[in-house]
Amino acid sequence: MITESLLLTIALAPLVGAIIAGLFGRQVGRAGAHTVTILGVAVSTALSLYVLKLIALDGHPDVNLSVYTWFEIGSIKAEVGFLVDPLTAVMMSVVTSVSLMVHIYTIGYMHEDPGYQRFFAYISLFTFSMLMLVMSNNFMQLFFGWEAVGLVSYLLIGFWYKRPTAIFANLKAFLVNRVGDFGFLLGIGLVLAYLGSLDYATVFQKAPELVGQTFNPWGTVEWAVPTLICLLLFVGAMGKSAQVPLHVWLPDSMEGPTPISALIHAATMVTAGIFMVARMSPLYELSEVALSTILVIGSITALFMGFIGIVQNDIKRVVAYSTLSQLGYMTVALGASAYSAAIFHLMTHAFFKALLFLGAGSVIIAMHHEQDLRRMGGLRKYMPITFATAWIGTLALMGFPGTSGFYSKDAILYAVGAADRPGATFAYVCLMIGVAVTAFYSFRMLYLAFHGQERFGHDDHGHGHDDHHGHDDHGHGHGDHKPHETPWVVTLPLILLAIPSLAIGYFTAGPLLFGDFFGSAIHLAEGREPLAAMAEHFGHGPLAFALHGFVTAPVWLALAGAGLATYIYLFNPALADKAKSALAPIHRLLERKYGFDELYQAVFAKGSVLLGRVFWRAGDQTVIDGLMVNGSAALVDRFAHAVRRLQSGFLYHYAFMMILGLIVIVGAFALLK
Amino acid sequence: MIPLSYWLVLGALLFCISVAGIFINRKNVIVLLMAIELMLLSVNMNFIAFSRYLDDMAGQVFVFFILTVAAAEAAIGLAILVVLFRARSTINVAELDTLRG
Amino acid sequence: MLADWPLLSLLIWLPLGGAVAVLVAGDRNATAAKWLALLVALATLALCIPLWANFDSTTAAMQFVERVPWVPSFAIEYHLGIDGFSLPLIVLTCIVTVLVIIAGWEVIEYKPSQYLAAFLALAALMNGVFAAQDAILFYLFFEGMLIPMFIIIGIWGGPRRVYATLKFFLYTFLGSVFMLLGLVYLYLKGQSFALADLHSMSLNLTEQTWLFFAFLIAFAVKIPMWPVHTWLPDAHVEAPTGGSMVLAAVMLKVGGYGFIRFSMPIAPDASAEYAWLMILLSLIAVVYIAFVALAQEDMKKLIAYSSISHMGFVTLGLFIAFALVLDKASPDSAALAVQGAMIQMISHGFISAAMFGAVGVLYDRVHSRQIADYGGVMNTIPWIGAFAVLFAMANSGLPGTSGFVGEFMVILAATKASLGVAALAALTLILGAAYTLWLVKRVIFGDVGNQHVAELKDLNGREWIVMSTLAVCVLAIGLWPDPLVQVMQASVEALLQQVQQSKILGG
Amino acid sequence: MIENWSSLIPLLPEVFLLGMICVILIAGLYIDEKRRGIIHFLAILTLALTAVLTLRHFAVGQRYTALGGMFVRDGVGDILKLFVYLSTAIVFVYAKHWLRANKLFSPEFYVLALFAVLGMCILISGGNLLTIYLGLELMALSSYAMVALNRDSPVAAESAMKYFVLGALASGLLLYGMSILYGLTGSLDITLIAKALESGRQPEVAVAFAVVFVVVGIGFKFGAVPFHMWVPDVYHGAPTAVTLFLASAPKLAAVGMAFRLLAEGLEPMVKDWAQMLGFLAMMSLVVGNLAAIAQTNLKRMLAYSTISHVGFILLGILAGSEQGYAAAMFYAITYALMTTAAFGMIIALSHSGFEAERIEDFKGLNQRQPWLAFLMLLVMASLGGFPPLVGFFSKLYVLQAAINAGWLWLAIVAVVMAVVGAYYYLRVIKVMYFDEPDREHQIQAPGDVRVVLAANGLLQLFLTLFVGSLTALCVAAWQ
Repeated sequence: MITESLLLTIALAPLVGAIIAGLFGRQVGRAGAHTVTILGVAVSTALSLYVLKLIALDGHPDVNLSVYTWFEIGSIKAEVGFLVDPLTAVMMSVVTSVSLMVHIYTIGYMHEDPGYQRFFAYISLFTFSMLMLVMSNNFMQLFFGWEAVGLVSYLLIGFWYKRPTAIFANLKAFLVNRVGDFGFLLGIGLVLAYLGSLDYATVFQKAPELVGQTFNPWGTVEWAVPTLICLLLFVGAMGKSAQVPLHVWLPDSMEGPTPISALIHAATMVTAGIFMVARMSPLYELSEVALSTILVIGSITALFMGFIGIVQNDIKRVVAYSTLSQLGYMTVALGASAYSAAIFHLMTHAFFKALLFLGAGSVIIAMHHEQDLRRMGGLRKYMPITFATAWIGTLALMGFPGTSGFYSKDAILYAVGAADRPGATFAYVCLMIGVAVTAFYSFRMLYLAFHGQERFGHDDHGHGHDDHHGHDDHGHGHGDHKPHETPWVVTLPLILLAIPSLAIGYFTAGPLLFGDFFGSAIHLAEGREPLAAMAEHFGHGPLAFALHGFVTAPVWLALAGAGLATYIYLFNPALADKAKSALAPIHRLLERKYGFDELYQAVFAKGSVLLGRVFWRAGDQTVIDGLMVNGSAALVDRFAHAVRRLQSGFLYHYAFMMILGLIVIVGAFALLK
Repeated sequence: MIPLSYWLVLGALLFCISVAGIFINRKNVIVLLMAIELMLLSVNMNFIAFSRYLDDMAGQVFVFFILTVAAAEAAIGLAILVVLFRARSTINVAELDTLRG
Repeated sequence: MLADWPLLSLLIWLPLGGAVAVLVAGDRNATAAKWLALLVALATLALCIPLWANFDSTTAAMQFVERVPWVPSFAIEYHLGIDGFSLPLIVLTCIVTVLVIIAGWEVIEYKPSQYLAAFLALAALMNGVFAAQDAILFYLFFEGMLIPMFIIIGIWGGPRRVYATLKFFLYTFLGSVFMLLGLVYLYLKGQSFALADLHSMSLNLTEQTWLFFAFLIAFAVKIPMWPVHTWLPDAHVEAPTGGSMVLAAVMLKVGGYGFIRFSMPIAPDASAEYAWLMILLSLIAVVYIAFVALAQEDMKKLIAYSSISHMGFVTLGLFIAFALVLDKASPDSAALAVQGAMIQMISHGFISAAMFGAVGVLYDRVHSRQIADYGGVMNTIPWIGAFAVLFAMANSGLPGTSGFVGEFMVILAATKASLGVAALAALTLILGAAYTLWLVKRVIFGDVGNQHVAELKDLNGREWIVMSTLAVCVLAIGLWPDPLVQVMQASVEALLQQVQQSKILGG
Repeated sequence: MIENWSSLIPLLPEVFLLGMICVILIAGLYIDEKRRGIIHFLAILTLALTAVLTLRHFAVGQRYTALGGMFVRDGVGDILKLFVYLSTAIVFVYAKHWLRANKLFSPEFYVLALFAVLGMCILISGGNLLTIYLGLELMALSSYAMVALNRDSPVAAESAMKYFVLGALASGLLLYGMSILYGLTGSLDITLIAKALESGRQPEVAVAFAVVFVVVGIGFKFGAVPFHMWVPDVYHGAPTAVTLFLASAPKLAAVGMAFRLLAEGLEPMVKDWAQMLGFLAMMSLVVGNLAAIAQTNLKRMLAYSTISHVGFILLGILAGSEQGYAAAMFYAITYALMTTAAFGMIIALSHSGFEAERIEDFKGLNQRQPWLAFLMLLVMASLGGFPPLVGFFSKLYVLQAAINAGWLWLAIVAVVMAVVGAYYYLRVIKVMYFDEPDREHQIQAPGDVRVVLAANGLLQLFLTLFVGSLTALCVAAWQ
């Protein structure tokens, strides 16, 4: 039975951990902090898996219950409540299990950091927030979770608050997310305005009423209401899931400690947008325009962010751009109405990307917080476990047949291939190229880090500052020690994440994609079967499908990308430099990330402050204060002195004034009568 | 009999002369006192004329009171003038401007 | 039993008596004066408990009514009573007063007894404003507040305090005299100053328009709305910490409360007629002022501008309700808007008090308000950093804090009326976060900025109490606003009923 | 001629007052300097007993006449007189301290002040143009002499001369108006004049002409713009004790005079004189408030502030209704009580050789004498019309009357100028509270001054509680 107290325990256990570690960090000590938070998350994980089992295997009906009324004004009601259906159950499990891994990993990663307790408090708080987001049964709570994860992300990116880059990045992340939330909130507002409720069940039930309604913003222009709502909500998703053009915050967020890059900026929080759109499928199915837009935006993100990944030298940034690109894939899946494929990719991605990040973190620990790929190389012999798991992660990312990534990515490609809405072809081409690109940068990273020559240890600090991305700086410089394998608290999560990265696709692709697993949680318009094409080939089981993969284009594209990377980075490193100089303009474009950062910085950040200064100086200080307020005061003062001068002190003036007054009054009366 | 309006015009003329005397005179305070006396007399002229034409004694009684008050006023005025002269050693109207603004 | 006491009178006269007692105690025995002031403030706060407990939230009728004739020749009465709008504001006043007294405990060395007495008097007057049911009584308290605040800013304020305090006083005074004329007009028409009578009086549109603008000037200055807001940044910058806290937390609310008590029910038709203007001004306040806040280099000025921007939501919520209730026939959304406005006021009361309190804590240590003089405060005093981040988040409307609730409600309601309005209002999500968090970035985060910051001492117990109390209030409202909503709901509905009925006879 | 001595009973207070003045005058000749306190005591006792006599036949709701209608006792008159006595008594208490300190403590001050009071009483009770004129002159002549009391002061002499000349001019103008009225109506009796004008047989222009002159006379007594030029100079130049007296009681008498002449005598011409007063009120409000801003001398500032308050009083009178007269009376009464306190404060801070008459002299008063600063705060706030002090109610009452009579524009001018006026009252508060003191010593005024001053200052606050009864009294006076 899924009861309210069970769900509350799942949600609140991490919160309790967070509060204890956060407010009483000094009292409970370091060990106390990690024990209590891990315990909290572990409880959540266990119970989430139990819930998943009940829902997935035991056919437990969906649960929709409200915990308390947040406010109630007439018919408008906002509640805090839980909706548990297969979609939620999957998300809960993914979130809690990745979070648990990250918690354990953190013990090793952060063990020298003075902010140890604080860090545990933050990640537990994040887990709570994320659970509130995915378990919500209404828009208000969704927004609560949405913003709360944003808050924790803000705090974690700026965890090392002494670093200028970190606190720049966290502000940027928060503000860009806020731009998304701006649209999201308006979308929620429209939902309430047109459907009169914030509750999912009611909204989805009434959603069909929206069809045909139009919104008249000005003049004779008319917008379809469902499209408007969906697009506005999607703006929120673009912020949170870092879609172009709101993607700029995610690479910078790598300023945070690596565990949170894994947890928040790869596995869970950034997928909230994907989850949200999937959750809103009954609304999105009403608008072709919205879905097309999503398709196009997703595919642009998927391809063009992948390109940037090729030129990055910071190990975390490579993974970050890969994350952006993969989020693009998920978004495309949503746009193709393949919500289940999106969620499926979300899940597999959560595991393999968390794995890659944590692997990168492991490398970073071993390298004493050096993140530059150009100063790594040949690490495989020093850290075999990390090396092996990184390979697994990379294979999954490139979609090697049989790995989890293969199933989920193929599902997306099939769905896009089969989609016929505007933009689908473009998206398909983008994704296909993206496959090769993904494989290329993944292997590039792998080779640069683990294979080839050892490029560390024998350099002085002379060129230690030409990387702009900063370090996970714990206050001690890089020594000349040889790197060595990281402790078990670090490697254990790697191993535990490698298993699902490899295998989870094999076991769950069938039921998740083709079974009626999601039931009513995902709604498809009448007669829409995005995955029909794939289902044909999948009929013979996952193994057969994997083998079939070897005769399909995506796998060969991936292999081609991987092969190119192998050639360049293993056998002919000089070629990389040659290519760089040959394609200099393109390289520069990619290095500058297409100039989004500069543009935003110049236009929005500087522009706003400039505008503010103009308003302040010209509007407030000059016109209102200077002219109106102080101006009228000065005017009064001038009059006062003028009046004062009338009092000349001469008796005859006084008398004259009296007579003048008399004459004025008499004259006025003479005129009036 | 001389018409009433003649008397009133005479009164008004006297009144105007006295008023002009007050604000045109820039020399001597004593002239001011004289102008004030003249003003009261012009009013008296009015009262007596009205009294005569209305055939009502009250106006003439009023005139007696005005004359009495005028005497008192002159006394006070001259007293102030003495004080003024003691303190400032001048009775020039144009110099009485220490208080202003 | 306890409820039979004249609680409202006590809420006014107890702090006033306390103020006199503190003045008499004088500075020679400053410690005794401080404890006395604290005791009085706490006792006043304690009076809120029976008030809240015995408050009947199912009715919009005035409760705890006290009514005694005062000046029979102009029908002025000593007439007190509260409904759902007044109660939360009174509680807010009492809480903030206690905190202000604690916050000023050691900081104020110059004439502490006068300082405390001024705040107690101010508390009495503010409670009076929220409880008065007679227009002239309201006006007395409304104006009376100016004198203690004038003195607070003038004596304990910063270097430009004289300019600031005179500006504050004259600005507000100019606004309120027009309201007085309006009230006199109403009295002449209805021979009564009782608010209930004024609410039910029928007036034609011309009369209503004049009255609406007369009230508008008074309350727009107080709340303050663009373009009559420029007194606020100056007043805040120069005011001592306690003064800023009270000014932002409670005094601005009097403006919003005035709209609810006067403008809307007395001139409903004119309010509906000019709702567009109010909405326009509110949006200017929200957007324009937010940009101005972004450009500030002085912490207090920034927070002051942020207050103006947030108050824009109050007026927006109140007047968008007209569009909702009249054009869209959606009383529930209108109620949402008005509730949002009220909650925004209360929430802003706590948040702004907290922000000014936090700046005060910093100021007491560094003696500068310039953002450039700080940096990396988190390194040396993590607790104040933590509180500052929390309140900054609340200020930028993070869900789970009270700052979110009001804005959320108003934006939701506004969407119903007009997406464009809602979109402009929702810009605050971005702009509010931008100026607040940029402030946090420059002051709290970063490496230790200078020698002053390096030598900072963390919160003492006194400051801890202030900050944590405010934090609890901010979070409590943010996590569960429903109790507050329910207290006001009946009154909100009654207000909306009231504004829907045209006062134009035969119209 | 006099049929019955008892018909003189209404005159009893004035007769007693006159008798006592003679007693004091003579006593003053025989009492040596050391025991001059007796004079002071006698003067206050005289006022108290006169008040008792007035109260014995208190005329609220009634109307007694004597001397064939030349002398009228009614509610308005009696109430005004009572407050004349009260404010004069307060003035005596403050004045003694100042006069002692400045070596001017002589019986003349008391005698002249009491004569002026007698003049005011006669003026207030005047039922005939003649009595009004005589009362006015008695008051005025005594005032001129008082201004010149300090024979060694050049400014006092100068201001006395200015006062005298302008005062004489004004009474000349008034007399001229009276003469025309007499000619038009054939009577000097107020009620008969009203009756005659009621018939409307007189040429309109001529009546209006007469009304202008009468209004000018009244305007001068009030100090309304443009007949205000004497006010700043006299307030400034006169000995502070005399300024104190001139600022308080004569305003009450002027209300009585306006009432007799305009409300009773020229009642049929209300439209005409209301317009004229509207002009005077507007000018007074604007000029008084503006000029006060630019002052550095507190006495002078208060003079201009008086002019602006006169604007408010006129605002009540020009309403031309019972409510308006009551409002004006209420205003004048409260104003007299405020202004005594304000000048009392100057006196309390003065000591031999030093006059605390510049605004700067109040610098940092809160640090030196917080209690006095607080009292001054109350007084200034009350003068500024800030609630909840009594000054607010008087403004409210007047505005109400004016708006009711359709003078909305003037009411708007009044409130806007009140805001401008707030500035200079606030400046005094600012100087006391926000500035650093530049002098060190403590001034200790004598006990009686301090007690009376405290009562006078706190009255601004506590009168608020009794606004109801006081306004009821004012309203009753007109019924």
